[in-house]
Amino acid sequence: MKQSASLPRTILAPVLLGVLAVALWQLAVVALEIKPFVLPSPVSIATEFSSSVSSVWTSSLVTGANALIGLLIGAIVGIVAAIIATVLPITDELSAPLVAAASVIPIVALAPVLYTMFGADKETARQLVAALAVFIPVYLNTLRGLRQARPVHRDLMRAYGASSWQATRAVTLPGAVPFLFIGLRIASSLAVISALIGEYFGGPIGGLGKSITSAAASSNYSLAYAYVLGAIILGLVFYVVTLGLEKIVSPHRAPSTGP
Amino acid sequence: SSSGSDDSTDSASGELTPVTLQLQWFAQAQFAGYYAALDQGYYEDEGLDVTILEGGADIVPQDVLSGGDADYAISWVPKVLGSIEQGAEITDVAQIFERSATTQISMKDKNITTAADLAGKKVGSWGYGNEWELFAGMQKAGVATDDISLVQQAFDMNGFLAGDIDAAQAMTYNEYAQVLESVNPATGELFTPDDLNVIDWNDEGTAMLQDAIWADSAKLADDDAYADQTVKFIKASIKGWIYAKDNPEEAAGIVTAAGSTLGESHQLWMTNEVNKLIWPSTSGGIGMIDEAAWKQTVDIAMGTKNETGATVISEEPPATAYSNDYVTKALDELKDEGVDVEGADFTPIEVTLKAGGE
Amino acid sequence: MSTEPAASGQTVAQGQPVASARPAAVSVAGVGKVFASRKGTDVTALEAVDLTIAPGEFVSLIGPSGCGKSTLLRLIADLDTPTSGSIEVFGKTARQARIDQAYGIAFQQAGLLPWRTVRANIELPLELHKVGKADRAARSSELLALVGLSDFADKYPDQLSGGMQQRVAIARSLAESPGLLLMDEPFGALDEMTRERMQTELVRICAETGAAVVFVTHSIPEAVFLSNRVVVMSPRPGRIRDIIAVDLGRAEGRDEGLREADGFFEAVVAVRESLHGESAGAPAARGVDIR
Amino acid sequence: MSTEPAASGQTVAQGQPVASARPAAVSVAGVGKVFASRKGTDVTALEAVDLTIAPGEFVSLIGPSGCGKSTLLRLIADLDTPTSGSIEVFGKTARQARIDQAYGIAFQQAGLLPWRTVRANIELPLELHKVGKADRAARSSELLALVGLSDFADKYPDQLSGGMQQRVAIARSLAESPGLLLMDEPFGALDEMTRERMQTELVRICAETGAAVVFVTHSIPEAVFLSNRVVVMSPRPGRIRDIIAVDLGRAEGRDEGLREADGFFEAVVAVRESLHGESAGAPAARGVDIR
Amino acid sequence: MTRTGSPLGRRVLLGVLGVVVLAAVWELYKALGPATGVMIGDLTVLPRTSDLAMPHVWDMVARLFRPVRSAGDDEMMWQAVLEASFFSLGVAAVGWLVGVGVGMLLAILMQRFRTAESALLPWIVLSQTVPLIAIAPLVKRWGSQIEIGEFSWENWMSVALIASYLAFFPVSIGALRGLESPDVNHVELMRTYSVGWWATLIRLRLPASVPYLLPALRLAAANAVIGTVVAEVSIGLRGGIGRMIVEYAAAAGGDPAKPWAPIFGAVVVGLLAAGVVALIGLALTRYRRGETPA
Ligand SMILES: Nc1ncnc2c1ncn2[C@@H]1O[C@H](COP(=O)(O)OP(=O)(O)OP(=O)(O)O)[C@@H](O)[C@H]1O
Ligand SMILES: Nc1ncnc2c1ncn2[C@@H]1O[C@H](COP(=O)(O)OP(=O)(O)OP(=O)(O)O)[C@@H](O)[C@H]1O
Ligand SMILES: [Mg+2]
Ligand SMILES: [Mg+2]
Repeated sequence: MKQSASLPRTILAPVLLGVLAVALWQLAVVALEIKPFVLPSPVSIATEFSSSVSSVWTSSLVTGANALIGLLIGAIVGIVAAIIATVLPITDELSAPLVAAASVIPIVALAPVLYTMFGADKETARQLVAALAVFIPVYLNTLRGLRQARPVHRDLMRAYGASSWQATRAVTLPGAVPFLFIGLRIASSLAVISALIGEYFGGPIGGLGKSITSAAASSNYSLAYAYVLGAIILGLVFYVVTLGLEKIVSPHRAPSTGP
Repeated sequence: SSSGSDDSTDSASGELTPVTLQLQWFAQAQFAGYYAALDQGYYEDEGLDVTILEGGADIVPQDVLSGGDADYAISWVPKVLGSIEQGAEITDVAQIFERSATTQISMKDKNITTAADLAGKKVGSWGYGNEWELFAGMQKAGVATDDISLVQQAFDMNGFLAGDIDAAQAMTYNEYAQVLESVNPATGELFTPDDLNVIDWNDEGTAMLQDAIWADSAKLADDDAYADQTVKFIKASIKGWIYAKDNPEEAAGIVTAAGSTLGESHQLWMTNEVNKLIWPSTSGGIGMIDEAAWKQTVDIAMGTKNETGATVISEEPPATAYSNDYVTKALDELKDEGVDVEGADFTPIEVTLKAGGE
Repeated sequence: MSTEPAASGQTVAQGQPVASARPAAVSVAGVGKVFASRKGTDVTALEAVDLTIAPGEFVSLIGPSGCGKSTLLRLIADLDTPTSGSIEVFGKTARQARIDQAYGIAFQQAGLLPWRTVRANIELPLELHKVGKADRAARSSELLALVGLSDFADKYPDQLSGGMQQRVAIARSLAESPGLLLMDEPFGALDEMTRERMQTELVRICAETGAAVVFVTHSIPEAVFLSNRVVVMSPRPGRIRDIIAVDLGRAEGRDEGLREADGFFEAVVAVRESLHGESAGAPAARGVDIR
Repeated sequence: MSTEPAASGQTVAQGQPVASARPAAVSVAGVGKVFASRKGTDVTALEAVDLTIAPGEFVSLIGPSGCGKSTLLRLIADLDTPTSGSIEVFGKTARQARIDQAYGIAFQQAGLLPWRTVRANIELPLELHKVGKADRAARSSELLALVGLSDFADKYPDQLSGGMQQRVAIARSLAESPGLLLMDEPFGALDEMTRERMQTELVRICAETGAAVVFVTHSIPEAVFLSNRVVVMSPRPGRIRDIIAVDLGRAEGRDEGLREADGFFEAVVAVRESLHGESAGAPAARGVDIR
Repeated sequence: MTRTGSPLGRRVLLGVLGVVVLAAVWELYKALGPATGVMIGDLTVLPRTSDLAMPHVWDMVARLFRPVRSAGDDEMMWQAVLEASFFSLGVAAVGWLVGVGVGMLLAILMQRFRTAESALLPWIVLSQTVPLIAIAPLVKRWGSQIEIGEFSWENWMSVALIASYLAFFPVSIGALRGLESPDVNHVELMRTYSVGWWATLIRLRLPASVPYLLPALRLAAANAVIGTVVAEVSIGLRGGIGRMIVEYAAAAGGDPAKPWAPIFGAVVVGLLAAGVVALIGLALTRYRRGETPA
């Protein structure tokens, strides 16, 4: 495996690439006289972003809250379900086709019926869409982690005459944490995207998704992209916070792989 | 325009000029006239080979037009005014719908009969620029956007039916019918118009102009062939709409054949309601843009604030934003051919909606 | 199988307890173990194994891979149950002994919990058995000193070398001062130099704690260096072939010099011959049957 | 460092070629290797190493962990370049020798590609060097017979025992009939019994192919059993402490009996003492310094 | 995921039982739960049980076996749904292929050049936080500018491209991990054979990446399906599940079972996509020998 790259490389290279890409974009828009409704220039997006930063912020709060609630619900249910599936393998076998289906169907397809089931004037449906999207990676990865418990640790617990709850708490759960975080890392930005796409199918106004579409509907693409920028930053914040949480919770284990 | 270069106007040679029309939404009877014109060969008669492009949730027809990917587009005036201010150079060349179809409906027991009654209620809207008449009506009645809780409506009316939305936005030709096609749990029968209160923005005085045919301003000015073609396109389209007026059943069938999956009774209802928006024409013939109506639309667009405090436009649109030149020519030609372009004797048919619009 | 005479200067002691006043540390009587496999082909891992280990005695199990060494150890630890025969640990059933924490155990992998510090790893069994905080800290400090890792108490396992990890595992197995230590190739993953040091270390610790040890190994010199008796096993089905008593003096006296003593080499040769079972056979033929 | 006198009956031959008519198989002259670390603390892995290995000669490298054995082997294999000094393999630069496929190499793990059959694994280097299909098949059959695995040609590595896998790796390293074999603890992962058999096997194969071998190991008996000369290295920085010639007769004559011969034990003792470097020192003190 | 432990028969049986249990729970809750749903304060924690919100299971199934529109001689609902499913599946498959191709190329590039990895990886992660609805219209608009000779860009290609935007991500990450998975041993072995980067890629890195690639391919398939459905709604492509969801929603009030039909279609598409990937996995069994069962 490669050694971890040096600091200038990890920071400088992506920043340079980003700056280059944005510069090319700006240049193309200016040089080719691309109309703003085809593609707004980075400068106009940045200008728009800074001038409407407060409404981007309030929209982000709405969508971010939905994503956060969805992330929490999905993660908690996913973890609990994985623990149940480990303790009672039959539940795992029963739910296998449902989980398999849920992991491949576009969750957003459920958004319209969820609005009907939980109320079109509430954020609940969006939170559930996010929660469902989060549930799958968290459940699958946690389950894998729980089953990963090394035989030597299991033997050790038996040798200590530990109760099954003691064994679960001392060995199985902590051992599953890195896997849980693999799931959470995938889930974090997924939660934001799902909550945002959920807005597409109705519900109270105010979120980023709705703001993007209504700005675009009146051809105000600079504003639309300012909101998109907000969405990107929001997704990034979720991802980074999850990453940071992982570093805090598990400072002393082999680095787990995965995005 | 891929084939042929200059001979596009040369309809005598039998070569048809390819023309694309961008709709605002999926195929449905809202666009019955264009589909009828296509089906009945009216476009072909004018030497046009028309392709109709359907819309989608994120398709902004006026941007497709100004981006050069369509020759004409159907869109609402208030939505386009915003785009024009953002730099789109397009012109309203025929105002097909003379009246607004947007209403705010509510269950009788909610007692919402005027815009003023909306205060403190959960009010639905789709957004996407469909909300301006509502806001204008509220503003006129002294209801601030903060006084209501605004809910974005989904692609269905379930939110309204379940009571999540007190007053829902409904087009007379579509969502209103969707409600009437649903079972009223209280009676076990379908809802009837008696179960509902309707706020009609035409009556409230905040109606804005809706479906219009838009064309590229620059090409209209510089490209004579395009200008001629525009007249032809308007003329054939108007003939389509006249066909829809006279043959609503057939027109509905044509739209369904074009791929709409709406139920039969719903499709016919929509055709009939759309006809009511056009006929009889009081502006001197279908497609003529009424100065007063245009001004009302522009005034509302400049004076109405949405929930974020923004207005549609901040200044008067340029003069190129609309032109009666082309529709006048088209109407003249039609009148010469003895066609009735005002439909003064128009009488809508009676449509009975079935459950689910079947 | 073949109970051939042992090599020069060694006594063969088949299943004989060294002392019999106190109950034996381990007493294995007629134990067999059959693993039922799903395909119907059962694996007989152990057959008719008799073995008695006195308190304080150090016994190594040696034998080719798959001969059932680990299985036997796991049966004693009650991590598995025998198909036939009986096992007693300090006069109790294996199960009771496990519940009473009569033994400590260490495996080939150190098996430390990566999310616990060295100290917390050592304290794990105490914690599970509700030993108070202060007592735990006192005991773990003692054990850390014993294995020479006092400076590393607050490090995490991934910050330790393999040998150090193994020492932590040994400290952990000693946490509840068991009278019996079960060790399954605990030095298997170490390099020879570290290994020799760990052996010396283990001899010292055993001498200090007076625990009996059942020690599984693949290394003949290791077995000889450490043990009072070396149990040589034969495979398929696992049986005890020979028990070779090694008399290299009391544990306290054993040191590096011993490894170069004549007695050491003789014992090594005796174990080697017993292990290969066929020292009289033609070595040339062996090149073919080397699976 | 301390070039103390060798043990009884052994000759110390520091960097002396055994034969000098043909170019030496390996000739290492004044080689040093410094690993630059990011934190600025450089690690001197090797310093002033001189070593010449004659064609057909079997030389083992032994020394404590981290003394640079693998590093030296990797330098010879041109998997890394020395910081100072020069290395020649059959009179060519190490780089040229690698490109010319002058050596075969085997590591501690067999390193077989799991998705290739045993035969396909052995044929890998031939395939990469565009040897024709028929020739490849012929050569791999030959090698399979040599390592006694003809019946396993179409099995996959995971269907083989560790020892068998290691034999496949050796067959692979022999595929292009190299004059030099480089082996880094190839038997490290095997149990002692299998290991002894593999050693016998390797002695036979080397005798048949006449290849020179550089063999890294941690096991003194292994080094002694296999080698013409044992190179003992000392750590930090890695240097050659002693080179101990072992004279146990020609390879063909070596068999299991040898392991119990007096000469064998004497050589073992000699290497042990050289290795510990301080056989005169107090062994008791060592228990403390065991990191 | 599913362990290879239990026999297939049992797995299928329990799987079917699981679906039955779900249906039973649905009906049970529908029978017992309040029509307005279970509320805690202002929050609906359990769904409403009205026919509008939760149609009977049998109604949803029966709806599949009635024509799309009762009047006229329309095809059966299940036929229509299946057709739409296959349409979407086809588009998603194209998107998946493009995504897999791009993902692999990126992974290989990043494996080859460390700087490329440092520079690209953060942006690849970032790319997935861009909401689809922002790029869908862009792609359509740019796509429609493309016209090269006989080839002209069609709407379904825009949808496929959007699907590929979601699909490439797991592939690039998974493949990168896979390409970097070979032991140092193996890599050095190739060096001792003095073969170049390319031969190492073909003979070592690609085969070794298979166990990492397969789950990535499955994720990519799921993502491609999601991308397809959302993009179909977004740019209004006719013929697929996405558009069907919007169209059938209009009938929800009078025909509550109707909107569920395309949802079943979406399940079918997802399962078929996963099935295809499973088949690919089967074909690559040889390269999965080293895989440890999870
Ligand atoms: N859980 C099990 N199920 C089935 N067979 C088993 C099980 N555990 C061990 N065996 C079989 O029992 C026999 C003895 O195994 P055991 O692990 O005790 O050998 P060992 O002597 O410890 O070998 P090694 O030296 O390789 O560790 C082997 O043939 C093995 O395949
Ligand atoms: N790539 C490298 N970068 C930095 N230091 C290295 C590198 N490779 C080896 N070293 C250092 O060089 C020294 C010698 O390492 P080497 O692997 O050659 O030892 P060894 O004798 O093979 O040890 P072992 O018996 O454990 O295999 C060690 O101190 C090691 O930390
Ligand atoms: Mg074992
Ligand atoms: Mg090494």
